[in-house]
Amino acid sequence: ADALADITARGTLRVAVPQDFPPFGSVGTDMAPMGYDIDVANLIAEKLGVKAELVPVTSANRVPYLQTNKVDLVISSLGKNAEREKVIDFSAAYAPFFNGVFAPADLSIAKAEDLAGKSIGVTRGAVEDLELTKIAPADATIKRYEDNNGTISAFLSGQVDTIATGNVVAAAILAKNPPKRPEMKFLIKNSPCYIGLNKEQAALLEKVNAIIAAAKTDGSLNAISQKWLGADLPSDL
Amino acid sequence: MSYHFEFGWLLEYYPEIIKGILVTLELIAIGGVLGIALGIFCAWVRALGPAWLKPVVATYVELIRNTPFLIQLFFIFFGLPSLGLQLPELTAANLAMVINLGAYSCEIIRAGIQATPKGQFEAGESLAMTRFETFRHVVLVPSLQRIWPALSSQVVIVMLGSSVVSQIAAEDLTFAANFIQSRTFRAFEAYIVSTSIYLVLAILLRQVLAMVGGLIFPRRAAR
Amino acid sequence: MSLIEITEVRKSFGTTEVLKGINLNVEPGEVIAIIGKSGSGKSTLLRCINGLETITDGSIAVAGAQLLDDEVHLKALRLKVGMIFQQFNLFPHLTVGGNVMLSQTVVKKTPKAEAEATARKMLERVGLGHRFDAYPDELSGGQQQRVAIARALAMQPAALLCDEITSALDPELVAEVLAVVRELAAEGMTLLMVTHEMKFARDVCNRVVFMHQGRVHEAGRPEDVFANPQTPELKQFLGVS
Amino acid sequence: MSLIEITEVRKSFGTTEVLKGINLNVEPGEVIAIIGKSGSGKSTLLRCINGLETITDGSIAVAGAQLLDDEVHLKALRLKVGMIFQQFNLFPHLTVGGNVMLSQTVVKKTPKAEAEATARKMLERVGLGHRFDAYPDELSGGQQQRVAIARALAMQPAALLCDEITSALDPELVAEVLAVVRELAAEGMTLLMVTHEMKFARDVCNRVVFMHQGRVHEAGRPEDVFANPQTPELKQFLGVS
Amino acid sequence: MITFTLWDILRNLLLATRWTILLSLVSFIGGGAVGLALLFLRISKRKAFRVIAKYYIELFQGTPLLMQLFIAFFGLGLFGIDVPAWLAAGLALTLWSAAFLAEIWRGCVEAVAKGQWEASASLGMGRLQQMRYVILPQALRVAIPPTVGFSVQIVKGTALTSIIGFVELSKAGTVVTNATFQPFTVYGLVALIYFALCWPLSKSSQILERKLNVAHRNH
Ligand SMILES: Nc1ncnc2c1ncn2[C@@H]1O[C@H](COP(=O)(O)OP(=O)(O)OP(=O)(O)O)[C@@H](O)[C@H]1O
Ligand SMILES: Nc1ncnc2c1ncn2[C@@H]1O[C@H](COP(=O)(O)OP(=O)(O)OP(=O)(O)O)[C@@H](O)[C@H]1O
Ligand SMILES: [Mg+2]
Ligand SMILES: [Mg+2]
Repeated sequence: ADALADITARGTLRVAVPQDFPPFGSVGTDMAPMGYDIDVANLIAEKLGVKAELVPVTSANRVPYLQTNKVDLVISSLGKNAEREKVIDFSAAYAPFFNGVFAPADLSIAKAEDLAGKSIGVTRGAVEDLELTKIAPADATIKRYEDNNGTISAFLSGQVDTIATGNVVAAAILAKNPPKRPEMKFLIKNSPCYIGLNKEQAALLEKVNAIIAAAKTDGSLNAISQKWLGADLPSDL
Repeated sequence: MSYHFEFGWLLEYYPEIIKGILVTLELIAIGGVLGIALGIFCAWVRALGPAWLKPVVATYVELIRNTPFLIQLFFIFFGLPSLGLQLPELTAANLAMVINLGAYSCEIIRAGIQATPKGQFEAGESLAMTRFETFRHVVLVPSLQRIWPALSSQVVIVMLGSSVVSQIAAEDLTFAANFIQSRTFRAFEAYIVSTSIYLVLAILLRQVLAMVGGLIFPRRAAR
Repeated sequence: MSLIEITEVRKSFGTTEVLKGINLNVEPGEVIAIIGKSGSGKSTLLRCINGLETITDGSIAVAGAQLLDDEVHLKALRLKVGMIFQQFNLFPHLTVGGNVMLSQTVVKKTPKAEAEATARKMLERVGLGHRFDAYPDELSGGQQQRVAIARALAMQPAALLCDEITSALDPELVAEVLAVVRELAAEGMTLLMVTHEMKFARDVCNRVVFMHQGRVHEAGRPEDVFANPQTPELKQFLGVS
Repeated sequence: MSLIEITEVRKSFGTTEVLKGINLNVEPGEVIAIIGKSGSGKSTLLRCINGLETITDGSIAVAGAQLLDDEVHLKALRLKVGMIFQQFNLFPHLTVGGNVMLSQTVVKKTPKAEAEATARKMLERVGLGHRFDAYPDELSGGQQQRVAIARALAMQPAALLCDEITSALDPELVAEVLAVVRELAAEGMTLLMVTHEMKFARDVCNRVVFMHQGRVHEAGRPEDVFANPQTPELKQFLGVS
Repeated sequence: MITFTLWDILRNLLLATRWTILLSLVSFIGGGAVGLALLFLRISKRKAFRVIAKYYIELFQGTPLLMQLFIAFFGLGLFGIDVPAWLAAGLALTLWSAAFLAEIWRGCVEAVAKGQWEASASLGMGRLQQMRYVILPQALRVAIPPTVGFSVQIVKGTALTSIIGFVELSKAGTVVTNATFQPFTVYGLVALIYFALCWPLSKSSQILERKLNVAHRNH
């Protein structure tokens, strides 16, 4: 079946979005999803001329939602790797990854190699998990938590020395004035986020890529980045 | 069906799966042994123990039995550090298992103790044993034997429930499944394999418990 | 000095007084039968002597030591006085040998080998030496009760309390248990037994105590008590009227 | 034609044969006592006749119809033959009246009013008309057993099987149950009863069947069987040697 | 950052609790009905039925509920069967609790004296009639406390439906924590609400049990 045709016929775009991974996806006081990924979902739906239907997902079930055709797109800050690419297709990058490794001031860390002997908390399956697994030295311990909240709680309760997360999240932690004030040690580079689609949906893939490209040029994606990440889109995205 | 199942690639991840199985086995071994021991102690307190301890144990049992395991786990792992007790995730998971099974087995074992004929207590005491000696040597074994099937079921339930420890990064079998699916996006294969392993573990565990029962209870003598 | 001295003992359950002032002295080597209607307080009296019930008033002394209600005194008492129950109360998870050895090893800390030797001797004495490794549920009621006797004897008590120890037995099995008791009596064991076996009481006992409504109503040598009951209650109980 | 025809019936539990070829015909109105040692197969025989056990070999026919092991045949059989057990087996959650009415309304689909009338009549017959609304646990054992008889009678069976129906009763209560049975016999009910009450068997029965090791060892009129036992086994059983 | 007041947190948790309650009810009622059918199979005279029921129970008691939910929702979806989440949740919870309830009830049925089966059989009742009029009414009395006790497990079990998209109490707790970074307040409240739901159930189960024992002793 042609997914794009289905979407147009249906008049809705069903998108899997996170609700436990700020700033990409979390909830407001009315429990409605909000965040970078949600805004992108709405943007794409708008450009397709259909309504967006947001399906909140977790890291464990976001891809099964796609595989069983319960959603058309997964906009859930997906990172890309070879194994994942065997199973689903990825669009062009739609979000930069401003996530970094954070730790209290008294820990001297400047690059991945300095993580030796340290423990790092990450959210399982997130981009930083994939990246850090690649670049962290062998004797660094990566602790993978279910969601962002687990990662942050582990850091605040001292269960890990450092965490990898977004700068906006780190700012939110700082605002709560914890005893361990996280400061950015280094940025995890070159690992943007992609939109996930089912394989063999060339029409939809092409359309989504076109929308992303347009949004990059007309500044609407940059606005989303400013709003949620507090920074401009990097030029190389 | 558009999805193509492929299981061969899972072999690549066998170290994660083996490690997961071992952690799950460790959780159930430690949780089972210490949890039942704690359950015996609490059952003794509730049935025969000193009056001042009874409300303490009762509160513990009610709190644990009426809140989800996951929440208990969070409080142990994320909460205890604020009291200065920092436990590694596996220790925290083990502790949560012991505390959880302790509360459930307490109630089961207590029922077994209460079903003991009064004459057994009296016979023990009239042989000059203290109340505790009577409990330890006369009452305990037949009581456990009486409720062993119920206790075994509870142990299996707690073993299956242990899967949530993956949420505090304890690398059990469910963690392995989640880890694999997060790398490969092949959730179906990962979960089907882990579910099958859980089923095998549950069946084996039941048999091991039946064997243990056969060893510690020499005969079907409980009335 | 009497072995067991019971003075003005009273016992109430809630508001009902079950023992209403019992006086009874038991001399060493005496064999006493306690008879009386159901509900007259016979079991309660034995249970008080063994400390299974706390007395409300009066005093009980065994071998000169007062019976007090704390674990140390109770334990000392129970080392001197053994008790055998109507329902045998063997420990189902232990073998016959295990039943007889348990309290020796636990209470007296007797080494295992020695406890086993004692156990074998006592089981021999009740004619069950060959069932050392059997489990209680493999034995007949009569055999179980004999094991219970051996178990009590293994603690080497100065006196034995027996509460209707043949009442739960089939008629054929009563004789084998009574034979054991008869032998114990002949060997000089002090026995205080509640029984409905009048013939046995007459043959074996030195003294018969008739209880009625929580009191010792009549007592004396079996010849006298059975042949010449003095009170109408005893007459009625014995069926001579 | 006999009411119950038992031909070469065999019954094994696993490898042990408990009934080893039983032949017995019961005529309408006959009252038969089955006696024999414990384990001789008396209960098993009654249970086979009622279809509670499946026979291994041979045949049983009631009122000409073969006993087959399916629900339809079993139901037909049980409408003709009632059974009363040692343990009463009243339904504890129903009143006395409910016990007697249940099978009528459920099995025979008798309208409730009619079933109640029958129940009252049957309870009257066993002397318990006034306990219609009591629950079984408010009755004495003897009364419970009489309710069980009334319950069986309410199905208007052609014959009643009674398995030691007085064995679980205190001696004082035996008489009241036997009185009911005696009356049934006098009214012409066909009765097949396992009993240990020799005097009753002698007084009331037309025929006595002595079972021994799974066989009918001796049978005949009570006068003959009790006064002149032929086999040494029966002699020993009756205590005349 | 949006700020949640304590009231916002509590309100959202309570709203999510509606799902917990609804799912519990579905699971309990559906599980009860299927469990009863399963009970009949489990104690049937036909060996094949007993074996089927036994394996069913073994399967559903031997695998994590989380996986059962996952398979009911996504597994069927793989075969092109589009089950809505509420149906998958209802189905999985029903099948799961049926396995446990059937096993609990079997114990209760077996606790009814054998003589009751025999007496009712000898009165000509068929198997269903025996169950309906004689065995179940008696088994029911003993079955109530453990059944109510198991409902506590059901309430807690519904937490796992988050895997198929339900934002019930536990999931709402996680989501709110991820927006507020106040794990203690949120999980404290979650624990409290669970306790408020479960404790009355446990307590009434205990009270019923005690009543039953007293009734037994009076017999
Ligand atoms: N634990 C108890 N609580 C209340 N009342 C009791 C208790 N034990 C015994 N009684 C009452 O005390 C009275 C005497 O009981 P006891 O058992 O001593 O009688 P007994 O002479 O041994 O009778 P039996 O020959 O039936 O054994 C009875 O009325 C009994 O109901
Ligand atoms: N369900 C069973 N399974 C195995 N053996 C059985 C079963 N029921 C009875 N038996 C055996 O069959 C034999 C006959 O038993 P049955 O109950 O018929 O004897 P009985 O003559 O009624 O004895 P009693 O007078 O003790 O009631 C016994 O040896 C008994 O152990
Ligand atoms: Mg007594
Ligand atoms: Mg019999």
